[in-house]
Amino acid sequence: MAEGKIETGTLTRQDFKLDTTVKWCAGCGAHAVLSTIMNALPETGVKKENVVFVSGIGCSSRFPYYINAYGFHSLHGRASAIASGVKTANPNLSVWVMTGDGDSMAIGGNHFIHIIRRNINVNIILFNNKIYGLTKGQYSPTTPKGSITKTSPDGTIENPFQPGELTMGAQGTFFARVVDSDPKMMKDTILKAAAHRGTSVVEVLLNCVIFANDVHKSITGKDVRDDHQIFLRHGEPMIFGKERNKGIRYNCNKMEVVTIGENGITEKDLIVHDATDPDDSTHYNLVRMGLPEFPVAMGVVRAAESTVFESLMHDQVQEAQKKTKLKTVDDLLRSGNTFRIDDE
Amino acid sequence: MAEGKIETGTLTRQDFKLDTTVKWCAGCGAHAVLSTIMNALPETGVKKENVVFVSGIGCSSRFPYYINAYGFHSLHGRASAIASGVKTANPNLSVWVMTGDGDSMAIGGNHFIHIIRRNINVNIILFNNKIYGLTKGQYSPTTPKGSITKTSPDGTIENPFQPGELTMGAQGTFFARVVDSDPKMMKDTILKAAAHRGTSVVEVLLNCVIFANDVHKSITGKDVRDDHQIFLRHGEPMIFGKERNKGIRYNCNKMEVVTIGENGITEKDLIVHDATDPDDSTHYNLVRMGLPEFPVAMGVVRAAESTVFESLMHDQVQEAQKKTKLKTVDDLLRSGNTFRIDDE
Amino acid sequence: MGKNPKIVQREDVVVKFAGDSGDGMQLTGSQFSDTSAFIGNDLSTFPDYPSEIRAPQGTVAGVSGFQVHIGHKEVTTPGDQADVLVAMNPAALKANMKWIKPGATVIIDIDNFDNKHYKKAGYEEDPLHDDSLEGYNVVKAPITNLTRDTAKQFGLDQKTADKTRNQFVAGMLYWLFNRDIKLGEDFLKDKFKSKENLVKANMAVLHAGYNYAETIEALSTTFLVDPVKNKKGLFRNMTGNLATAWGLLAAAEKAGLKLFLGSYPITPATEILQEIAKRKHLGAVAFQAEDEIAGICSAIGASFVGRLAVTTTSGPGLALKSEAIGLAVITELPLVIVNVQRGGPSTGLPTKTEQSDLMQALYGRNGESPAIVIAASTPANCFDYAFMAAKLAVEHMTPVILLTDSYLANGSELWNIPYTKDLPEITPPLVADNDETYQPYLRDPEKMNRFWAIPGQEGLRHRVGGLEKEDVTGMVSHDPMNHQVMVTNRQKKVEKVADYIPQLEIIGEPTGDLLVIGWGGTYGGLISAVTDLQKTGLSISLVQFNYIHPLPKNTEQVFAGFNKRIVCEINMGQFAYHLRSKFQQYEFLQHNKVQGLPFFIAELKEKFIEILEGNHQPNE
Amino acid sequence: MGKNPKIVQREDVVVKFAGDSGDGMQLTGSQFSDTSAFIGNDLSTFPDYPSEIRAPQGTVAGVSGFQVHIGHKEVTTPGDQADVLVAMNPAALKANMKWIKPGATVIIDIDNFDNKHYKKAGYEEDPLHDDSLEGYNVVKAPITNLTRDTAKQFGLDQKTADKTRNQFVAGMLYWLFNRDIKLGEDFLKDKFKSKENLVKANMAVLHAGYNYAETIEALSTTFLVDPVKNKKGLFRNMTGNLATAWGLLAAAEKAGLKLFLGSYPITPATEILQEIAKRKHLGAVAFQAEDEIAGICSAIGASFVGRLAVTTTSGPGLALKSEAIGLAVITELPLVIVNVQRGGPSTGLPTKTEQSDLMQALYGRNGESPAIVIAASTPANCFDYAFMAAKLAVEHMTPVILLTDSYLANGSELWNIPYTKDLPEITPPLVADNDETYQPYLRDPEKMNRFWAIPGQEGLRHRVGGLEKEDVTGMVSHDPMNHQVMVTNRQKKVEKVADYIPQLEIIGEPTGDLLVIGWGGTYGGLISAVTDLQKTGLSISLVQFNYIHPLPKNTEQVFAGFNKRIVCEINMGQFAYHLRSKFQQYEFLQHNKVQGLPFFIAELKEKFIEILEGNHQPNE
Ligand SMILES: Cc1ncc(C[n+]2csc(CCOP(=O)(O)OP(=O)(O)O)c2C)c(N)n1
Ligand SMILES: Cc1ncc(C[n+]2csc(CCOP(=O)(O)OP(=O)(O)O)c2C)c(N)n1
Ligand code: SF4
Ligand code: SF4
Ligand SMILES: [Mg+2]
Ligand SMILES: [Mg+2]
Repeated sequence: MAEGKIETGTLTRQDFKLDTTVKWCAGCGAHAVLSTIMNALPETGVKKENVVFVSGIGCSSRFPYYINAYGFHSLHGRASAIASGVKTANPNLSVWVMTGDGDSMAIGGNHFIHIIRRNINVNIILFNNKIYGLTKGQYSPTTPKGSITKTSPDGTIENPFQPGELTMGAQGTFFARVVDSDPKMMKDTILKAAAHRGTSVVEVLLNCVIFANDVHKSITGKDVRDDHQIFLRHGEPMIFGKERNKGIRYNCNKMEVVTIGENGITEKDLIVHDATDPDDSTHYNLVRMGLPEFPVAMGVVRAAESTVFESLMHDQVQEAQKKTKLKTVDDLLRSGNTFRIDDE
Repeated sequence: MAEGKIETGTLTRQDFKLDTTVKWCAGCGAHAVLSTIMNALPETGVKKENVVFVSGIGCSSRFPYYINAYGFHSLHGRASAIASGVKTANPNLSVWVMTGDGDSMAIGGNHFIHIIRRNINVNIILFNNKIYGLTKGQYSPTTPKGSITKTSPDGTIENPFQPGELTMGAQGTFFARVVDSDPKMMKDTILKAAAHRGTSVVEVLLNCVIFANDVHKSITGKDVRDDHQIFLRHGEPMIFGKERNKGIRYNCNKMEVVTIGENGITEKDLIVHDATDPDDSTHYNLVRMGLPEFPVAMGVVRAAESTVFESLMHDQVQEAQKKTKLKTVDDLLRSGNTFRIDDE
Repeated sequence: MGKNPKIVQREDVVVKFAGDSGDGMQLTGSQFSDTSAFIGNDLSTFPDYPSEIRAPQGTVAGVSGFQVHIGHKEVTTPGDQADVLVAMNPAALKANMKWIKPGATVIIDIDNFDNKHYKKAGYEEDPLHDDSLEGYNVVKAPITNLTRDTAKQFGLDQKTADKTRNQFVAGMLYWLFNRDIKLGEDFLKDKFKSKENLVKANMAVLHAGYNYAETIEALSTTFLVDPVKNKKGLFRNMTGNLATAWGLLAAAEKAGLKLFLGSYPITPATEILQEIAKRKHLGAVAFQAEDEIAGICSAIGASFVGRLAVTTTSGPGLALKSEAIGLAVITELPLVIVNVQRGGPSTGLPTKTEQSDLMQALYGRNGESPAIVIAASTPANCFDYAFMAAKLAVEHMTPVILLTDSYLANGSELWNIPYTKDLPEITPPLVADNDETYQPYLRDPEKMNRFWAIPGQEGLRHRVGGLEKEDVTGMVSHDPMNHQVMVTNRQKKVEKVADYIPQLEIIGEPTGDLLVIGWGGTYGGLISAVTDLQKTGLSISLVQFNYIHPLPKNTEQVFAGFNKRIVCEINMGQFAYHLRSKFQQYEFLQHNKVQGLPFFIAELKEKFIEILEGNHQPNE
Repeated sequence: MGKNPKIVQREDVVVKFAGDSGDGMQLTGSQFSDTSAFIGNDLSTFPDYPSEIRAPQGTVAGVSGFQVHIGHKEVTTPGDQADVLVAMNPAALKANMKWIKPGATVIIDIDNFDNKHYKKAGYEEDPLHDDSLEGYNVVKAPITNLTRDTAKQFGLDQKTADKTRNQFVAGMLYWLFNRDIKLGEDFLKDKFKSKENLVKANMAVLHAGYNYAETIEALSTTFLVDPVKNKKGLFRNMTGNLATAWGLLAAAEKAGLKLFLGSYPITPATEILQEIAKRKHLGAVAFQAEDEIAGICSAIGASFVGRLAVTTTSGPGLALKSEAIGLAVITELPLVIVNVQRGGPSTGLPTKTEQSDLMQALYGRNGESPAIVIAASTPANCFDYAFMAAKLAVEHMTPVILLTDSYLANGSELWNIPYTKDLPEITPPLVADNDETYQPYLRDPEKMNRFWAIPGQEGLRHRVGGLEKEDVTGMVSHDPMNHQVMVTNRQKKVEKVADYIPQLEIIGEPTGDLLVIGWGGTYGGLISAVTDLQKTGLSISLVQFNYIHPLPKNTEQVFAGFNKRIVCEINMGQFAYHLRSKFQQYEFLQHNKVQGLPFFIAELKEKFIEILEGNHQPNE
């Protein structure tokens, strides 16, 4: 069992419960994330004192105050940068970045793409409510074009980021998407994120009841969700729909939605999801896929192997320590060109 | 003829010549970019007083000092942010961002992805020498993994960004790649960038003779360039090679290199380059394509239509001005709830 | 029905509305303010709310409040303590008990005063049944139930019905302040406009509250506050943030420039961005950037191409803008940086007020990097200082930092609406096309500003940038003596601004025992305290600094007139530190408070009397 | 062959090497320094180079230089002016004429003195044939040709051959300074190691230069500088940046912590990052971040998890780090921020020296945000102050800003190598696992620091962050009085550091006419000037501040001992401003220079004499 690892089942949700008032609005999707993570942590096999939550600023970023772990509520946009230091300094810790769409896609965009590029082994939980919640309702880089918000009285004119697309563009090795209203899907996916070696990005489509209520409704609504979401499972064909009779296949190099049983289509024609494919072209297509033509991809879109920054760093450190003759600072100070001067 | 536009041919290279010493190292690829842009500008049909160069900090960012135009040598990483202000404030100007891989991919990464997302109509010329030149040779976010540089004595351990991939991930509408040693390709491409409505990113594979000499040699070397580059032309099949007998096709959803005349392959089997395809999946594959399996894509990979931020902004302004009853600040001050108080 | 209440005529009254974040207290507060303004009262308001959006209902953390001070006399602060408190639940009562006057009228929604709510509010005992409310006039109104009863007929669901409770409160206050309920009706018509059913329901509840107040015993005494003396003209109720936005719009119009705002949302500055975003009809462009750095950089870009360029933020954002302010300093481009101060350090107390960014504004940049620093001192004069910030920036070709604070930004006061023709002219130092004498760093001999040649202009192509430039020509220069010259030029240019700003005005006698020194947003409290004491015959005067760097030319002369000087600030003594260095010859006492709150008049008076009586320990 | 030169014994000599950026002058300079150190001279060096990498050959903009001052007497600066100038081309001559002493020996590469080169250098007339070199001992050596001749035999192409020209120069200087040429050979063997042919070629050229010097008439007088007096032990030649890096490594080892550096390259601080990146063998981790903000944030993250966390930068980078420094202040985590100052504002003069980030270091943050500020004063003592910065950060749980500057960073001096066992102990305030009394903001009653509980430790889980926290418990708190308490605690904690730092040492008499006050990197110039004047019997003393905030406890007492005080700084008077405010009772004269250059001893002496003679206009 690796350093810092314990048997799963040793801990329970209670071990992470903090005696404090959770101050999100009633009905906010963030409550579900908190609850799911408290349920998931005992199953990660990480010692409770090895869990660190780092967040930026925003409603979502208050997360660390609500869970019994080591926590760092830092600066707006900087959670990934701080977490990079935490994890690089001590790779034994289980590090979680709790962040919002403003926090990570607006002010924190640069740290977001760089932690992904380096593939530092942290789990980024992106609370995507497509709005700035804490500052009371300005548009964010993920707000749907045309939305009227406090800073876009005439409708936004910016093309929104797709967090998944940006993740791929930044060399991402893990991307998953979940909705706040499906705790099972969320827990399942978050555990996969935790298990992934490298930066895991989990986009939570989250409802802000106050400033962007129902922004995800066309995806998450009870009546439409089965037809508008496809829950991807590695190794399984891409099937969805209330009737589970729809699927996705490649028509030469373009994806398309097909109905099983129509035009001679069978399950065999569908794409079998390979989250681990080093080539991310299909993953790139999957994260960009959307309504009305396609369902929205849920679950783990990509989980590919690559080198992990902090492991390579510590390998280099160990290698250097093994090879060096300069074991201490005293050795260093006396190495190379030195001159003895004797008083006349 | 649109505002600020003039007949091409009215101006010459001389109109942009500045009587100053160009201080790049002898042999630096930047000289070629300067020369090409001075040749290209007269062909853009822009009045000389409407051309603005904005740069960050780095060897490449000294560019504005060497050309007779309005110029702004700004802060490290901030050229895109400053240019966003320049262009949004005055859409009639022809705005060029001259930047390095450190400037735009490291410290300036966030402004880079946001200007692209907004699709502000500027031309970004990215001098990608895969090193920090001005600070004398530290690795950059595009430095090939394993490189030994001043800050990576044991070899870098970071996965480099692919500027094209990041551009796509950020909703890019235009991406092109050129080499410093092919002025014709560069001019041709830069003119297309200038003509594109939206953010154009032109990656120049540029040789830094001092700190990363020959970093692009496997692509640009005289002996290999024909086989290792494919110059993409919109509407033409993807052919390359010294013998012009190699091509790229889709084998179902994966690209592959084929030889015309072998196994019954003809030109017809090859992908016809469609730079304007709104769906960027093929473009995404093209920018990621690389040695040894594939040639490196050169020329305009993507040039798709989309809305342009500053145009929409000024549309909204005009619309508001047309509709309002509050024409002046005096009107505004007296609008809504006012109260007359009469002294007793 | 109806009783004949005893009417008490009052010079001023302070009312505090408090409830859950969702209870609409801000709305009732505004409604009360508007009505007061309509009938001609002077007024000053201040909201106070938690940094969470909707902290759990019924908890002290979730209490949101709004204080209104109205006067027949001139009022300059929202008031230290309330004469009337409306507390919608036990948490609201608990949070506000220390901010009400002895004998105050306390209106509570008795429907929320039960064990469940006591517990949530952290009460150990029922506050209505211990002696904690002794000495107050407690009005136990069944607000929730009566509202629901009234709203029922309009078919509203309970959640929506409960949202009209604030109109019950409003109705009670109309009665309590002897006001025409029609004003309340008009407010509602305007507020809900086309939503007819909502207008009707709210109106019915308003009347229910009014009638209830009329009936009950506990409200047998009512207040009458006559229209304000000495104010005449057309007024509106202005918050500091709105005034700032409008001042910038006015400056753009006067200067003949288009307004460009590059900004990123941050409490408590966001409303300025939101307001400018609404003013496209005046040609203004608001660019919501990806972060504060892009906010200021886009503004610098816009300034380069000839716009009136502005960026707005609060403390942490100002920190992020430091580097770019330096760029504006060295490129000598006009730029207004509005910093709405809040509690620090770091994220600190984001919804609370503080004056602790002064040193950052003065010196938070690398190198010798002088900028003009000015500060507004009342919600409404944010208009004037925003206007002045723009005028100085443009005319002197330099960044100007305008400091306001959370207290000014969210607080409001009556504002006598000016005509733009009466505002000072703004004359940008533009250059004619093809002016052959143009050189990027040639200076106006008077102000020492360089000139503003705008991309797109013919024959003026030039280059600016962050590297040191040669005097006059603007070529990159590493020459030692040139650097000395340029550093000195930039400094002198800013110092010369002293010739273009007003002198300090002394409030009170020009000589005396004690000079109270304030700057920025503390004006309301300080002037109240000082004038009160002046009336008691004490030898005390006030100067409030709006111009921080450079200082007004008569500063030293003003200081000379007094035996003692005390600098009062909502920080640990930053302006005092600055003044000590600039005026080494004078001793400066300090009064500082860093509690996220403005000064209270009572505490100030106590302090000043202590000093005047000689009991003060210097610089404790 | 061979002549018997006249040998002049000298207390000290200053040599300046100047040529194109590619001419290897930095190498020849280092070689000369090493040899000098080897034979026991004291020394001080300073490179000076343009901000472009290889500005066009032969232009003044492209000149790169290296100055070496060696001494039998102790030397503290690289010297105002040179006794020997080596100028590889006309541009190098032109750029350096004003920095050489009357009668100096000027060695030029005559092969580059032709019309083409004159024009490039901007000479209007041939400087060898007007009277501009009158009074100097000009040695016109055909360096290029003789080098090529010599190198030919090794089959080097011309470009490579020309790169060995610097060894011709080196050879001449070995002869000129009566040194054993074997030292030069050893240097080359070490430098080029396995590249045998290069070693041989360079050696041959070295000898050629030596022989040439021996032959020619113009070098009939040679110098002898004896080993330094009063220095004994094992030395090395240290630059400030190297010393800073090593001081941090030493501190980590002493504290039993791993070193974590989060940084982003920026001139002139980059070498510290480069050096730490090489020290993985000591367990150090250097994280080259995507920008300065990520640099400091990664370090704060590392500090949170128990590392000795450091970030390094220069002025513009410090500006970018402002917000995050505030986070370290409020979370009370140890952090060392090294700021290597350069010419500002903005990008300014990136390769030149300045002391103009003092106010930014003290106050460049939002809110009341106190941090410790200290400054190194010589290249080698960067080691000590980097060590102290780490010690104070860790023991007092606070960010510490260490100021050095371009002059210290790139300059070098002989350093007497210490043993780490003789360095002070560093004791981090760690907490035992499962300590039930642990609370995040419980404080040590002495130092007032909180304690450092490290993620991974059992039973100490807690949360920190940028919002204001409740005293002791560390819960988020918006309570007014708590904020006041916490603001005061953070301030007091930093002020208490005064009890743990050394007192000021006066150089010279503790009382007298004039006290010269310096801080940081001006020490070398100031001590030379002051001790020179002391020898002439003037009543003058020096204090050099290394501790800026808090100030040493005896500061006021030191100031009291003198009739006049003058603050000398490479800025417009930032420390003077600070001192005036802190010590209002004293007048402070100023001497300031903002030219990207250090003080010259001659200018200082002139200034001090002027004041002592009473001819000084106060604060002109
Ligand atoms: C440097 C800085 N800039 C701006 C802010 C103001 N601010 C706080 S949270 C926030 C955005 C919140 O949006 P998001 O990250 O989506 O979080 P949410 O509240 O929606 O969960 C902003 C702009 C700040 N605290 N610090
Ligand atoms: C805020 C800031 N950080 C760091 C620097 C130092 N710096 C100047 S240029 C540069 C990187 C240059 O690399 P790149 O952008 O690739 O340009 P190149 O010189 O290679 O053309 C750095 C780190 C700076 N000037 N300002
Ligand atoms: S404002 Fe929105 S995001 Fe914030 S806590 Fe409330 S519901 Fe959640
Ligand atoms: S250092 Fe490299 S990038 Fe910079 S000017 Fe020289 S060759 Fe060009
Ligand atoms: Mg959000
Ligand atoms: Mg580069």
